[in-house]
Amino acid sequence: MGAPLTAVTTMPLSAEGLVAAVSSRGAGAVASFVGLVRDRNQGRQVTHLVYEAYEPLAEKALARICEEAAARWPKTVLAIHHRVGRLDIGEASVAIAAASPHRADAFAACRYAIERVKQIVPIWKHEFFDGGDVWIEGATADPDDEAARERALAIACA
Amino acid sequence: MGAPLTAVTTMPLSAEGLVAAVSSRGAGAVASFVGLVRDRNQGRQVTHLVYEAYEPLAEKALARICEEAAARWPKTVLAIHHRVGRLDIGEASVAIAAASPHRADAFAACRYAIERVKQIVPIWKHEFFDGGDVWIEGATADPDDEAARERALAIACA
Amino acid sequence: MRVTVRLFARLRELAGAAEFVREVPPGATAADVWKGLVRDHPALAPYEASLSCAVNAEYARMTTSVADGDEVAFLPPVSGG
Amino acid sequence: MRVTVRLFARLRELAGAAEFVREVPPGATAADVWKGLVRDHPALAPYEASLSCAVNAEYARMTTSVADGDEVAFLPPVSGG
Repeated sequence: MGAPLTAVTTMPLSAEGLVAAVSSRGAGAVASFVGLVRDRNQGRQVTHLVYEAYEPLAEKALARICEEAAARWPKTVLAIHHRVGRLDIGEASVAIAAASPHRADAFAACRYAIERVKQIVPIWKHEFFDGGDVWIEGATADPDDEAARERALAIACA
Repeated sequence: MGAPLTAVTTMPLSAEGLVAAVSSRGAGAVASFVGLVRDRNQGRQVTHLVYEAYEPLAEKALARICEEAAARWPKTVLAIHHRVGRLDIGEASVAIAAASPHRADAFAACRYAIERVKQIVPIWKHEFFDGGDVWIEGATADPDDEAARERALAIACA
Repeated sequence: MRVTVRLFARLRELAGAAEFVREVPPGATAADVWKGLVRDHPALAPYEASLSCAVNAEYARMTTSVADGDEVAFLPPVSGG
Repeated sequence: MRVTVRLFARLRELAGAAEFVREVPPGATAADVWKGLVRDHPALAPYEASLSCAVNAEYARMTTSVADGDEVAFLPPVSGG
């Protein structure tokens, strides 16, 4: 154990730590996901990223995603850590782990979590590239948007 | 880097090592999977497992799965390590990592790999439980069985 | 009454500050707070269609009423992950 | 000619050994090797329907011919993962 199940942190992320945090004697499968900073995005040569968060709300949004997953996959334990601050190429921006008695649920919960992170967690990516910088803007965050939630579930459970 | 992309080993497995082995500057997503020894199986109280392999063929089968994945997801790098020998409850029997520019391919390749491991890798699980032991027998291994491969692809790409 | 407005990411840059204390009439909604802000910082206007808001670090609707001392946050589309 | 037979998991236990050196006629197939083995170890017979085989550590068909010195492995259904 050790690592909390959710965190917004300036510290480097560890997939191993999350895997350990969700594992238990009844868990036969742990699916995990790590998002890494890529050196290219839409034709731009990226130098680094800076992630900004509305931290208290981001923490609550991560906890909400874990609750949503627990309701859908009751025997699955989910952990999500998101990093903020400056990240260089190859560093992990998000790490997710889902442990379950069976692998289908572990994969589904893990995939669901990353889709929901992108939908409802108040974190913003400021991309710095050769020649400029740009704020990446994805989804209008609305946790009560059931259509968005259904899309995440459909991707996860396909 | 460091860790080879495929291995059949008596040493403890590390998800972190595999994630590092597949990651590159162009990889934005790493999906990984760890199979753990559960304390219960079909109502039996499991004490430990012993995995046996036909090692030279198991190594080739793991390499074949990586080639299949590379053909289907050309920008995705896959690594698969399988442990053999005695494993106690909670220990990892298999670890898989798939890195890709995009998360859909990383998840698909990772899921494909575990399904194929269960289909075609000559490794056997000897389960020891309270009151006895049993050899687990799953799939008749046939790498040329296209129907089995299609099933693995269907699960991975759903 | 007074509320503390918090802005993030591009909104913060366009308005030139992460935090504002603003005077609003009793019974004001989050939408009223936003409209007042846009009057002073017209560059924010294009975000109206894609905005989220939160009151006291809980997601809220633009129709939510605010109270004296509340923290009202306006959030451009998110891009975590 | 002689081939080395390798058995794994439950097959190994039923036959009482992991490895046998067996004499087979020229032109023998993996299936012929298996049949000879089952004659000496009838407990193996139920596995015929679910068996895989490998020759020299490559998957093969039961119809594959074997040569002097080959390693012929018979594999019960696998259960890795």
